[in-house]
Amino acid sequence: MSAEDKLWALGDAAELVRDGDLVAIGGLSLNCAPMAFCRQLARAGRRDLDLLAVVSGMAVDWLIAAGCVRRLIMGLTSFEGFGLAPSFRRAAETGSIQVQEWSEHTLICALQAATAGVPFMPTRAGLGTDMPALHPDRTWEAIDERSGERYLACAAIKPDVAVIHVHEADRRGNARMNPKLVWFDTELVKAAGRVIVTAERIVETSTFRQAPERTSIPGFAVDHVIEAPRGAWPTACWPEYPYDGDFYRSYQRAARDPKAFAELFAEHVAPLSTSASMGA
Amino acid sequence: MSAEDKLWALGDAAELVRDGDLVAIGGLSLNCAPMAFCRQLARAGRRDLDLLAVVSGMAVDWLIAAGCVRRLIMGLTSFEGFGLAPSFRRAAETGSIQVQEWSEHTLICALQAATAGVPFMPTRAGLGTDMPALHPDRTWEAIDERSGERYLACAAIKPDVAVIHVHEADRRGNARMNPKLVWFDTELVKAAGRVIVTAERIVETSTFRQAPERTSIPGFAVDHVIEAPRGAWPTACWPEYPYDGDFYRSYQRAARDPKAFAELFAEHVAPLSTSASMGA
Amino acid sequence: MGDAATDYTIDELVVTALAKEFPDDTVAFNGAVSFVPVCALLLARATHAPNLIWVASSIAVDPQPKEIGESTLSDALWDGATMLQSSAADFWAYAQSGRMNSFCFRGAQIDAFGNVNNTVIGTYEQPKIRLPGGGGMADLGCQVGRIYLWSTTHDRRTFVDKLDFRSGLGWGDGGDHRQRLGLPGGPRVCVTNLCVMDFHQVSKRMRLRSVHPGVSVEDVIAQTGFELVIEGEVPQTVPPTREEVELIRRLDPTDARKREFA
Amino acid sequence: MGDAATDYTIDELVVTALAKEFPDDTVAFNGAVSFVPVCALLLARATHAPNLIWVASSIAVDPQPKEIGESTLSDALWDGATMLQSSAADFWAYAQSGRMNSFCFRGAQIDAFGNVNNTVIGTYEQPKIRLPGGGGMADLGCQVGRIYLWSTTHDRRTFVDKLDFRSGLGWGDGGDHRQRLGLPGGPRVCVTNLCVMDFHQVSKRMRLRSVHPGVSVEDVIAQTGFELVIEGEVPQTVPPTREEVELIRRLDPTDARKREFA
Repeated sequence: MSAEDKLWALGDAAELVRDGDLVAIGGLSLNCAPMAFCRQLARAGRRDLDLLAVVSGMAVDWLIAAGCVRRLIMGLTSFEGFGLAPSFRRAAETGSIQVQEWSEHTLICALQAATAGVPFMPTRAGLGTDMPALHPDRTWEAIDERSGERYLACAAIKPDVAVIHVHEADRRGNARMNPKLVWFDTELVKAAGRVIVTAERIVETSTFRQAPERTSIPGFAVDHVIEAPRGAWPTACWPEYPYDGDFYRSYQRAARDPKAFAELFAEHVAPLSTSASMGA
Repeated sequence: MSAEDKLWALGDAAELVRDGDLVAIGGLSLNCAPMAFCRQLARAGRRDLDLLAVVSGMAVDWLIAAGCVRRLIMGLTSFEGFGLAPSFRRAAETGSIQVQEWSEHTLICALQAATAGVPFMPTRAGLGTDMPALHPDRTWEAIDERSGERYLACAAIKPDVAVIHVHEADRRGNARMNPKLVWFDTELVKAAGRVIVTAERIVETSTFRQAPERTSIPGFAVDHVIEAPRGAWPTACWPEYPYDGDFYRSYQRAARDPKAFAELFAEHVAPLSTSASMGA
Repeated sequence: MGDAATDYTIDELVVTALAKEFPDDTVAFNGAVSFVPVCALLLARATHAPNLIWVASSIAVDPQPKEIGESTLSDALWDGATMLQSSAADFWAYAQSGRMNSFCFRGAQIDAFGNVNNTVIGTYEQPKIRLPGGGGMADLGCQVGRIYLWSTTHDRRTFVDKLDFRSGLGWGDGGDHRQRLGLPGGPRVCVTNLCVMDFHQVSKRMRLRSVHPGVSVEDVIAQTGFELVIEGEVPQTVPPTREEVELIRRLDPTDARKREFA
Repeated sequence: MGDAATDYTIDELVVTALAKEFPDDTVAFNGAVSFVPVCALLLARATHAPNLIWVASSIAVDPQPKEIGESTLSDALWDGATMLQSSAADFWAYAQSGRMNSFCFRGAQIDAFGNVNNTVIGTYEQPKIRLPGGGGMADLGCQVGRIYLWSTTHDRRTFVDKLDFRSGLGWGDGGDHRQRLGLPGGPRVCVTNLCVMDFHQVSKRMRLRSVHPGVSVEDVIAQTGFELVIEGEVPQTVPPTREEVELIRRLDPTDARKREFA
């Protein structure tokens, strides 16, 4: 792939993900998830995706509702004050997706292990809780012989693809947050096999050269750049636009009724095929 | 200690370090070491210090020359194109200090283990080299049973004190690099028991509130703030002043002759007591 | 502290009771849907703990927000911060090293040892209710030395004898369990809409420390699914003063704190 | 590539020979006292490898410096960069994950398998010469898949049969040693003031690939402390073209590269 032009059309975004991929989704709760990208996955009818989303909500709910998801690897999935994520909840309760709960920090440890090329990362997080036993092949308690100290080993998780949303990017993949909740996004970027950045705006490379201390992600760490204005909607892209509370509320209202939900979902995300629909 | 006023006088800086402490020194090679602070340690005649300096030169050479150092834990010590660090070299060759060589990344791993409160951090760095065997109680090869993958375990190193130099700080410990080679500095700050920041300028807290995305280190991570204009000299404090190549050259010239070195050292650093002097 | 207020509401009582628990050297951060702790931290900082540092949304250090807004993870809280600490790596480093020393938890279920569940009601594989997940509970419960619990629904569905899932660690199985795991500190108090509880020094079981005005010890026992430690006469929770109530209403002018008392 | 230059100097020959080794997908970074590799990366980018990315001082991504200056870790190299990547954590992450895929090493000693020593001459405990230390050698030798070696002092003091200390890993003990350690790639070439060497595919011993104009195979053998693999006729290193020499002098107008040929 050319270092010079990594630009990709939003309409073709789903081509960058294969059925069955482990896809890491950026953002934090109501903030700056790559929603426009998720919409494309839903429309293209991607199937059997394994999602990794540390703290998410609407992005995961869309993909579950559209029937794209086989397994969700997560720390937290909610709409915060707007309630439980309805499609996630229903899919988890009916068993139509597999929910692999980790925690925020243990997931970061697993990503960092993948980045560093080591089999696991040790942490104190999760000790004494029921979480490690949910995936004993991936998280296990151990004792360091020399010090006698206890730790939880978190085996490496390497996403096939990571997708994050930023304010500005150029054709070479340089990306800038102005500023934003970077939070877990850079950890996803560092660990993933392929990295896709959706951006509010595509800017010239000279923009980066004029203020290089403000660049968040170097071009060489990014494989594809997609222009997606308001691409985080209905989550926030602080400080440019806030989350759309009205949408969260109407989504929750619609989720009580299959027909209303199908209508809302078709209007804002993708048509629901009856068989695939988890949301209805 | 009050969160409100962490200001400390440069003249009293040596009081913040006890004989025998493990002191981590910030900076990178010719860049932004806390030189004014090191000068105070030399003048106060601190003894038996264990220094941790990942990639350093002049700071370590001063402290060795002044007889402050018992052990140096390091990745690299040099004056780059200005030659080998003369006091370091002589002390290592005569055995008057103990040199514990690690490598850049394995030292970072050891610091990160201390930060995270885990017994060790695993890495691929150092495998197959002679370095781990220099301190087999602190770095050892292991194989993860589950994956069969090999790693080097780096035991936690927790500095008693870390000292770094920045552009601006306030009385509460908030610190800002404008920008600079952060490089290892934040890793030292995160790991150390006590953190001392020397700053080119003390500014009002409002300066930080006006551009909070530019703050490099939060006040709660800093214990003492010391005003030290040109406090990195003769290393650079980019972009405010460059390293002083002339000083490096005259230091090297003087190092060939004990009398000349003692004169130069007394003028720029501290008087050398005959017994303590490693540089002469 | 001035005269007791006469027109305070339950949220103001809970906020005041929690605020009193934060010492001056607190460096606290907060998660999602944490209106009560955010209010309490703001109140503590404005009263007895002027040096308290609050990291809003675990991101904005020492901000001066004008109001609280709909989300405690959102930018409404970040005005006037000295730093936006936006990288997870730095954030976790300071939480792990103890520089950020305090966190407030709530859970859909809380047990006698202050362990919390926010994962499932029912079995993990076939949950009756799939909750949002532990998020940072499993992490911060282990890493942060000062844990504060709160609940606005003190009843037997919340305060249970056995969690359906232990998402976050409090005192674990009690006694020296945390210590044996090599973990710092532990839960200090649990402030609810009925009472204030702390933990027995040895057994680490929840102990009734005070009941709110108008609530009896028997009420608390009836609404608690596990056996509480009760030692001697249980005093009444000190109600907020007029000044405290005024301050709360000034610090949270849109009544965000009441969202948790729906 | 144009006509051979007639007035080139040895530094220009070495720079050109090294530059040719960098493919277009190189993402290289550099350490201290690395004038030759910096020059070679600049030349490669200006000629056959326009998409090559060079991270100056391991900090400044894709800069356009006007000159090279006294230190290859200093800001003289950073002009026009697209990013100043100043945190060690991010830097190491990209080096470990393979996004930054290339690094150039030199050592006070180099052995037949491309392992390097920059720690001590003599024993570690009582060194005859205490060198600066391995720095990042022990790390990058293991983590970076494409290692390029260079030396401006091809003699038996530098190219030794046995290192006094193995600071950085090349092909280790040879053969599949790196692979057995689970490490990516390995050294590709070693460019010196006398010749260009690569590594035998199976044994991973250094192999003479070309000798510089005016240097004989016997000269190289005489100056090398270990047995070189020599297969058939050894060709001459292609000298720089006029265009290459002009480019080098334009990219490095202060002759910083010559500092390594003192």
